[in-house]
Amino acid sequence: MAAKTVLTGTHFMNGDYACCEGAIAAGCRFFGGYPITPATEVAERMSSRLPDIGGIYIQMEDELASMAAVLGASWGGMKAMTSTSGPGFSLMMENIGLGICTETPCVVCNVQRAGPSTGLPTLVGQGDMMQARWGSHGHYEIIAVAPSSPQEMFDFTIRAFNLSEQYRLPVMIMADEVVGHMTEKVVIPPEDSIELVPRRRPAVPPEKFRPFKPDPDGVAPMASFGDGYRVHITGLTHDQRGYPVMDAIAQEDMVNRIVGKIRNNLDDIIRYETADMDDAEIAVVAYGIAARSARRAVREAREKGLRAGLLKLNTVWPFPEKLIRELAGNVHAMIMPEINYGQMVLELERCAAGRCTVRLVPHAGGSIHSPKTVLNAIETALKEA
Amino acid sequence: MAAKTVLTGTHFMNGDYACCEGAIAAGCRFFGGYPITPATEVAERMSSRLPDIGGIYIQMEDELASMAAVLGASWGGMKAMTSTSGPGFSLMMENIGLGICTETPCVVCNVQRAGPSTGLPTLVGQGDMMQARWGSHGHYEIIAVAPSSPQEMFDFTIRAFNLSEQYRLPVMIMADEVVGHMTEKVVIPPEDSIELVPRRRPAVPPEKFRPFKPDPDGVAPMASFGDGYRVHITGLTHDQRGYPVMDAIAQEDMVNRIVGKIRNNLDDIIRYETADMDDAEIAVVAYGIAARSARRAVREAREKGLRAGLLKLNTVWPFPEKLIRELAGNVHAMIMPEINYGQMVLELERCAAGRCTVRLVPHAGGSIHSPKTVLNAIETALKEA
Amino acid sequence: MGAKRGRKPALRHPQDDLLRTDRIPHIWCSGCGIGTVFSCVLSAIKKSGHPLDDVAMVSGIGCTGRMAGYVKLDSYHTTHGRAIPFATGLRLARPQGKILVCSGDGDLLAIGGNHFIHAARRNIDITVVCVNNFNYGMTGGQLAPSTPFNARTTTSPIGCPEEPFNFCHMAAASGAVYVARWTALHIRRLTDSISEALQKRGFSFVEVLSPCPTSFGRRNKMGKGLDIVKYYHDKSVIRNNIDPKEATLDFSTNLVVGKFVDIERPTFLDNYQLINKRELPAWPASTDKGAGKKAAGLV
Amino acid sequence: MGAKRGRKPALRHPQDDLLRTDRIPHIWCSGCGIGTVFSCVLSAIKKSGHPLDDVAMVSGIGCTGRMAGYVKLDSYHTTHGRAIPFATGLRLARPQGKILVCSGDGDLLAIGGNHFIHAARRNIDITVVCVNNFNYGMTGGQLAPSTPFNARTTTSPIGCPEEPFNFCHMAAASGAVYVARWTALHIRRLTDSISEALQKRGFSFVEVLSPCPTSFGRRNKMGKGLDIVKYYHDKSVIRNNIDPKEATLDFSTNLVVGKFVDIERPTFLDNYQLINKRELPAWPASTDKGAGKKAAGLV
Amino acid sequence: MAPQHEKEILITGFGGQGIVLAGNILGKAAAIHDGKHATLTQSYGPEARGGSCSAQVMISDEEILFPYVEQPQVLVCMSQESYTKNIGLLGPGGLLIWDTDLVQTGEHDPNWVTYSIPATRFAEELGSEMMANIVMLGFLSAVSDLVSVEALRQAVLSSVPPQTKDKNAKAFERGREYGEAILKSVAMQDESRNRDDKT
Amino acid sequence: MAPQHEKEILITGFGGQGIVLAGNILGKAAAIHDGKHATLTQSYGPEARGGSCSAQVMISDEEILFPYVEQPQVLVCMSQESYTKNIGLLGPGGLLIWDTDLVQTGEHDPNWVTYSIPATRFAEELGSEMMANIVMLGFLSAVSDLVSVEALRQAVLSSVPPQTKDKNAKAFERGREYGEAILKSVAMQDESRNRDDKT
Amino acid sequence: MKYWRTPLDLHTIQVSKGKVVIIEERCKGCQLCIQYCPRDVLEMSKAFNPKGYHYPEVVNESQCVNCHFCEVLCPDFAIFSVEATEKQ
Amino acid sequence: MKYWRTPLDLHTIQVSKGKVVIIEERCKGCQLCIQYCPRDVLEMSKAFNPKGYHYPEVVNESQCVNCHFCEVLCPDFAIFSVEATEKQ
Ligand SMILES: Cc1ncc(C[n+]2csc(CCOP(=O)(O)OP(=O)(O)O)c2C)c(N)n1
Ligand SMILES: Cc1ncc(C[n+]2csc(CCOP(=O)(O)OP(=O)(O)O)c2C)c(N)n1
Ligand code: SF4
Ligand code: SF4
Ligand code: SF4
Ligand code: SF4
Ligand code: SF4
Ligand code: SF4
Ligand SMILES: [Mg+2]
Ligand SMILES: [Mg+2]
Repeated sequence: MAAKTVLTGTHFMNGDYACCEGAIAAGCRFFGGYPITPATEVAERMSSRLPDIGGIYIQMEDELASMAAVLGASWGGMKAMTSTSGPGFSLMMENIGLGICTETPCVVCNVQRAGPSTGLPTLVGQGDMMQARWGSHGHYEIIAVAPSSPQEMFDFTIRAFNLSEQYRLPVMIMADEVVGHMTEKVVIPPEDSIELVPRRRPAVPPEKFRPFKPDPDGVAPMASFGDGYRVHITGLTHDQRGYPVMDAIAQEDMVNRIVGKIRNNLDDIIRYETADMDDAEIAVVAYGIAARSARRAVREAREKGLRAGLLKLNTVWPFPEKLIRELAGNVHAMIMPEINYGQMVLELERCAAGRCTVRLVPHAGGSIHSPKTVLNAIETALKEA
Repeated sequence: MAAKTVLTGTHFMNGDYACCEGAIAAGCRFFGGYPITPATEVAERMSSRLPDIGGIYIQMEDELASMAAVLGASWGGMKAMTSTSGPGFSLMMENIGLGICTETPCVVCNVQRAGPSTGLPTLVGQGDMMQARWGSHGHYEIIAVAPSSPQEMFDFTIRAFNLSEQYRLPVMIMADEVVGHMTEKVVIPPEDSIELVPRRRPAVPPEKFRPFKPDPDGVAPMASFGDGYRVHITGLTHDQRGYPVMDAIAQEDMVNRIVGKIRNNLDDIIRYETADMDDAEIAVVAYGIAARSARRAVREAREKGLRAGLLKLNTVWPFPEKLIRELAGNVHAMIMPEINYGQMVLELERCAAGRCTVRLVPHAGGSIHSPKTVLNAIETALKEA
Repeated sequence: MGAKRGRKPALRHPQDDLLRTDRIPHIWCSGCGIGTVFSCVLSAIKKSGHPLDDVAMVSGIGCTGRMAGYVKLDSYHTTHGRAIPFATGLRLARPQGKILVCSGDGDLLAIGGNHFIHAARRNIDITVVCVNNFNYGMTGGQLAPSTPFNARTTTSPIGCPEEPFNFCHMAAASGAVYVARWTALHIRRLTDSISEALQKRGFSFVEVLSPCPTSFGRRNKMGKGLDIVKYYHDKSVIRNNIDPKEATLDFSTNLVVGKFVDIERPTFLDNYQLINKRELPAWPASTDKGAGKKAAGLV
Repeated sequence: MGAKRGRKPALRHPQDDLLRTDRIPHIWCSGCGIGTVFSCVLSAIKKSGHPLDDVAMVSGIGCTGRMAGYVKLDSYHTTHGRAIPFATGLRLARPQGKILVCSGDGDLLAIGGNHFIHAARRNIDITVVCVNNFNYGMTGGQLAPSTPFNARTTTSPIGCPEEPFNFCHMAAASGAVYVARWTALHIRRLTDSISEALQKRGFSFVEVLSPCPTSFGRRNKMGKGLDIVKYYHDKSVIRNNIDPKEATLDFSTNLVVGKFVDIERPTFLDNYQLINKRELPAWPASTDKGAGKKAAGLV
Repeated sequence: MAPQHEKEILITGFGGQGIVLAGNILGKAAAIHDGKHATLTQSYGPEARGGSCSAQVMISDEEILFPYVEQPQVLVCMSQESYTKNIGLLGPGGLLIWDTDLVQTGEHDPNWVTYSIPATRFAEELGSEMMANIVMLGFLSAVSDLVSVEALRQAVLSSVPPQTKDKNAKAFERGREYGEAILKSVAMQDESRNRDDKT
Repeated sequence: MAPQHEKEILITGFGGQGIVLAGNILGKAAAIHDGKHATLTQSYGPEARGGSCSAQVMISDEEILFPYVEQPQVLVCMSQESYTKNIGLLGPGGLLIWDTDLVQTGEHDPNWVTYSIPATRFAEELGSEMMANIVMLGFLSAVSDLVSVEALRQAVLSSVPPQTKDKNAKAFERGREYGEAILKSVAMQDESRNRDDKT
Repeated sequence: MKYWRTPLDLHTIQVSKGKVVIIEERCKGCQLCIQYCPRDVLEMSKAFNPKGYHYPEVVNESQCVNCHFCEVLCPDFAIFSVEATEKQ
Repeated sequence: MKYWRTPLDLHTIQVSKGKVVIIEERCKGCQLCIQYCPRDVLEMSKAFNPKGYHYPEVVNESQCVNCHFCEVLCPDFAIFSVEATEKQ
């Protein structure tokens, strides 16, 4: 069928749809999911887009199955993703762990709503940020991006796929209900201007191939089902051959690899933007939809002559520790509006290490920070300084 | 049947069994679980103990069902628990969230093994500490205890039940494979010397009862199925009647309640022990099995004349922020051996706020820290001081 | 013809005592069948004669799952798919009284399918009422394990490529002691079935074919709720006691309804008590173990 | 009579090319039936004639689940219960070749039960081999949804209070196109069945009754693996083509084995492609919608 | 309060009226056809139908940072509940529009510009109450200058299902004509623009 | 290295031999019947049977902080693999015991005290190879003074299934007698205690 | 009479007279009551209720046989029938 | 001969002669091969292999018909049969 893959042009499109278009532009051809507000639109659009471009949409029986199917599809050679929201994200955690442990590239989009539990299904939250980092058992590292507009849903989804291929792990898109449901201008560039990271294939013949022997950057090439490499993968602790080895040494090797490939490539992974930071006394550090309230608050602060600036985290995990450590020495205070009762701010506080004041602007969810609340926090912080 | 409930006396008993005896002594009469190494022995002993003392053991089809059944049983009026390890803990997260949101007392015992994923099923890890805190979506607070011996498995399980009734939430026992499987002397006191917190029942007639209207300490009484109160509970954001209300105000109220009842009762909840801390320059902060390596390292350090001390966290969540803030001002360094690549130490570092050095002694799992490793860390920290 | 304030009649609706009237109007769409099924459930509860303080309702998440929020009973609105295991715990902790699980087709047989079959196998003493509206109503009409082949939903915009389950067959195959199916227009038979199910000891299951005009109906151009439920009813044929395997839902011929299973079998708790009396002989009766070498045909 | 070093024979075992010999010996206990079933699986794969680079094995967690670690194929040892959804993704992303899911009764029908029934319903093109050893071997022998009523396990020390599933009936009720059951001693029939299953397009299911002497056998005083498998085999009766509902496992009479289902039905992918060609007429054929008021018997 | 350059529009009603689609079309007209910046956010309850529902549209020549309407300059009410709930938000000098048959209004700030239109009735007359939202957009195109008429017309046509284009075009024009007629009559009366005599 | 007051015992073999039970009985004898402190930890692989397996017992008069054996003073080997794997751990002056039929030993530190016993063969003779562990405990009770004999005997009896008590008591005594006989013969030889002539 | 099937009890019991009560503001205008009232007691109003729905109006009160059909069928608990007392 | 059922192909094909090969260190002593060898070719050894198991020994090599039964049945890939060549 003659359906287009990359919808080059300017669209008035919601974030969930933009995520789909980003995924498709990034080469995603498999979607296994289960509907849940406010991520359902991702599944819905995928179900209408994929069949016509040679892709597979399957609605699985639940999120456990969705995540497992996505991993299977990735080993089957397709770029694959799923989307969900809090309750489904919780259910995916075990198999996200399998993806981490078997170093399976794929993308999980969490369009966050307010929790805990069923919470406010149709309303915004940012309560799953720590869950993204810590939600599966055992120790590992992850990569997560946090879009704050439909355009970023498009752009960051492509980046999520690229990072997932580059570092071979499930990469998370930590969106939220507002970003997912809001409609805004989305510019989709020409196909040939979109840079993609192709899957790294084995460069040696099957006899010589060790599926978990990393290249110098810490990441191993990957052979799909049918490539003739007869690969074995397991969620058990395994050696470079992929074989289970049940001891502390193999464990250390493996954990070093899956943790190290992230920790040793922080500069390549971490992305952020700043606004008005040059002479800022107060840094508002924010991500996702909260960064938009923050940005307006900062602008209003500047209009009032207050020296506030914005640090917007485009990747939220790994946390930009070095950046924050430096920044903490240059400002009076960092304030973080989050739609939760303190998650990323814990990392902010840790990295600030007492060198500046760190304040959370909490929000339980259901709506977003009014810029005024953030502005007030800036003013209070300035007074305290 | 004439089976004993409380097995008063001295036993040579493993930690998993001691957990069961603690649960039974605490009044637990329902166990819904699914086998998993190294927590299986908890289920096994419960299956042989409960039928004879009027309790119910049911092996559910998976951990999702186990957790849901435990919540149901709690609303049915029984004290209820489940046990699991990492993979199952991941699967329980969604319904732990329901337990948090519906304020359902119950106990979840996680006998940790090394992860991520299937990892090392028979070998030790402490990789689920942050998952315990953050593993379910949305924002909430939890209580978790960390036993380091079979005796503590007994004692802390009783405390876990008491805390769960006192604060109406699922309380976690963050044990580990070594503590679960090791056999040691366990002294079970006479039944009448064990203090139990009874379930708080409504004091008003049904017409006046609001199931989520808290008593002054922030916790509401609870009416079970059949009590005539015709209670409605939901995982949706709800008001004090338990009715869903879909807005940010109700959300704030509810989250304030479930977060506040913990944050406002920290002193009542938090427990720790110290050894050799009076004049310590180096504080080893540890929990669970790692606290035993730490304790010996500290003793050896003292034998060498080094001023090290131990702070052993008996409750790990909520984190003893105030205590650590104070301590950070009194020591050169805090070092934390954890069988993970840095979890609780992040909180330690955050609370230290740059006032002292904080060092992780990492361990990927599969075995425990040798005391020597911890001792080395003490010596290094002293040199750096 | 402007909007006008409704007048409150002096009399109260006969079900108001079982309703959380302060939460009415409910969220169900105009023309949705769930409300009618709910009404039948309430009638059945009363009809069954159980003391109301001793009856609980457990629901999962979905439009149907909201039932638990409107009924003035001990009522538990749990997580998506987990109503049955929650009810299992509730039931075992308190064997008295009756427990109804009311939920949607997706809740009970997509995400909740495993619990459904296992609870039926164990013969947990609960009554499960499934409102089958052939899709996920709550999330806007995605395909479900009940969606007919080729029907349109928001996630099968051209047509559903999957064959649906026959829920009644699944229930029976898994061990349910009572299995029936009606449409939301069979209000008397449905009410009778639910109250019969409530009298049973063990896992009883009642499926109700119900219109979701807003999602499923709209996508498939089936008209209003009224039209859809009538269509289901018109297509239905009653075949009591047939093998539930044959109780097919074939929209090109007919939709088989009726009471398919009504048997007796000890419940989980019956067996739990029986076994723990320690009076049964050891399993298996005989194993012939180590009875010397005897050649067998390994073909 | 001291321990002695084994001599390596010059010839290689004929299955060594399909084995990760560097991982042999495997972990299975002496007398465990899994090894024999594994051997039959390897024979069946060869017999089916599919190019070996085009055959994959997916397992969950359990003693049986370890098969994936010993076979020299693309092999995926996933999480407990999720072999089937993983295989579903693998299959859909790469429609060529054959995919076997080999796992235990607990993995496939306790925690994995939902995926089992849904994959069968969708007719995902995979072959599922279930080693049914009536308990959870890997974790030391707890009760499973296969454990016979009153049998002892570590979590039913007096006796199991639950009735087991009839797996073949569940598979058939859910939509499997091929369903068979053998014991681990029926090595030829079993091999034939698996290779037949591999030839099918769609969800095929082969159950194997297999001894777990270490856990299940020991608790129930059934003797060694040898004794147990012989007992199963002796008790077995072959009843090909009977309704799988009747294919009961009754240890007091007999254990029905045989091939019960062998039908054709389009796979998920067949239907996916068919639907997306947009050539089918819209569902449903007719709805009679809004056809004026017509009274129906709402009884 | 939103920056000066931002126009805040709040369209409200209940689920099933096409409130969000109306907002979408308006935003699209601005963002795609008029080349401005626009955001659409929505809020709705758990009901699939019948619950209160609103679409918040921001239109600006510059990038829009905060996408929520804080003080609408334009408020459209298509149900009683949404009127009651939102009327307090309308800013000074705001434009208020309601569906004549569905909303009973109270006292209004004399500063406001107010209109009503029986959009649902018109839509029913045109064959489907589902098009009330499009009638309303046509009306809006007449009585406001948020976006260009042509942009809005195009946005309507590119947003509705192909087979319903004609009907929707008619609905749009019906609303627009009604709006123009009112404007004319108002202009003729030259006074008392604050009461729509049809209410 | 463990504190002076701690005795470290490592019992090794493969799964199915009752290694952990042996350790448990030893620990119980010390902790319950002798009133000391004891810990038992175990390590085993994924195999239910046949994999290598070890029980680590610590016995002390004081509280035991670190429950793992670092340098055993007593090493019992009931399989070849476990011997090969663990022999390097045995401390100076350590006590080494192995099953005569299952282990082929190499060169030994002359400092060690070494014995072997055909525990499995004895057990088979007594009716079940499953009792080799109890034979071994009986032997240990003769050749070491880790716990009192009476404590160990009681611990055996309170740890095995009631219907097997008699058999196990016999197995225990069989091992003990064999141990005493060896001690006697060694005492008689008065020299060269480092080689067990039965090996 | 237009029963599709003759109700079993139709000839054996006396047809009672009923009074139907409509709780207008609960109604969502689905028309089930109107469609399936065996006695055509009801008709749709032209007016909207506060939620914007048309609701049933009694047009043939005397015909009501208090069969409770509308009552059980109504998804919104917006209509019910009671035994018509002498006074009414 | 002690086939429980007569194999279908027994009379049509020539019974071949086989040689059975045992990979002792793989064996776990389950005795399946010994028990089910139709020609009683095998018996259990007295010796242990390095894993501590008794393993089969060939006691009636000449009887082996190369039926591969032991080979497929063996759970440990520790035994297989090959066509007996002239030399052997
Ligand atoms: C874990 C999880 N996944 C997904 C959802 C989103 N969700 C809510 S209801 C529902 C399906 C409802 O369908 P059904 O059970 O058929 O009920 P209906 O609304 O049709 O009555 C879904 C997918 C959720 N709440 N939780
Ligand atoms: C989520 C999760 N829960 C529990 C386990 C523990 N576990 C591993 S295998 C297994 C059951 C194995 O039984 P079965 O599938 O019948 O395989 P068998 O070992 O009998 O071959 C269990 C419960 C796990 N690994 N993961
Ligand atoms: S969406 Fe469908 S199922 Fe849900 S209330 Fe509306 S009509 Fe009923
Ligand atoms: S435990 Fe049972 S199933 Fe597992 S390998 Fe041993 S005998 Fe086989
Ligand atoms: S009670 Fe019966 S007759 Fe009376 S209005 Fe209702 S349906 Fe009609
Ligand atoms: S059945 Fe109920 S909701 Fe429907 S029209 Fe009649 S009164 Fe209104
Ligand atoms: S090949 Fe056949 S005859 Fe030869 S040893 Fe094996 S089973 Fe016996
Ligand atoms: S069947 Fe295999 S493992 Fe069993 S005794 Fe024979 S050779 Fe050994
Ligand atoms: Mg549904
Ligand atoms: Mg099994």
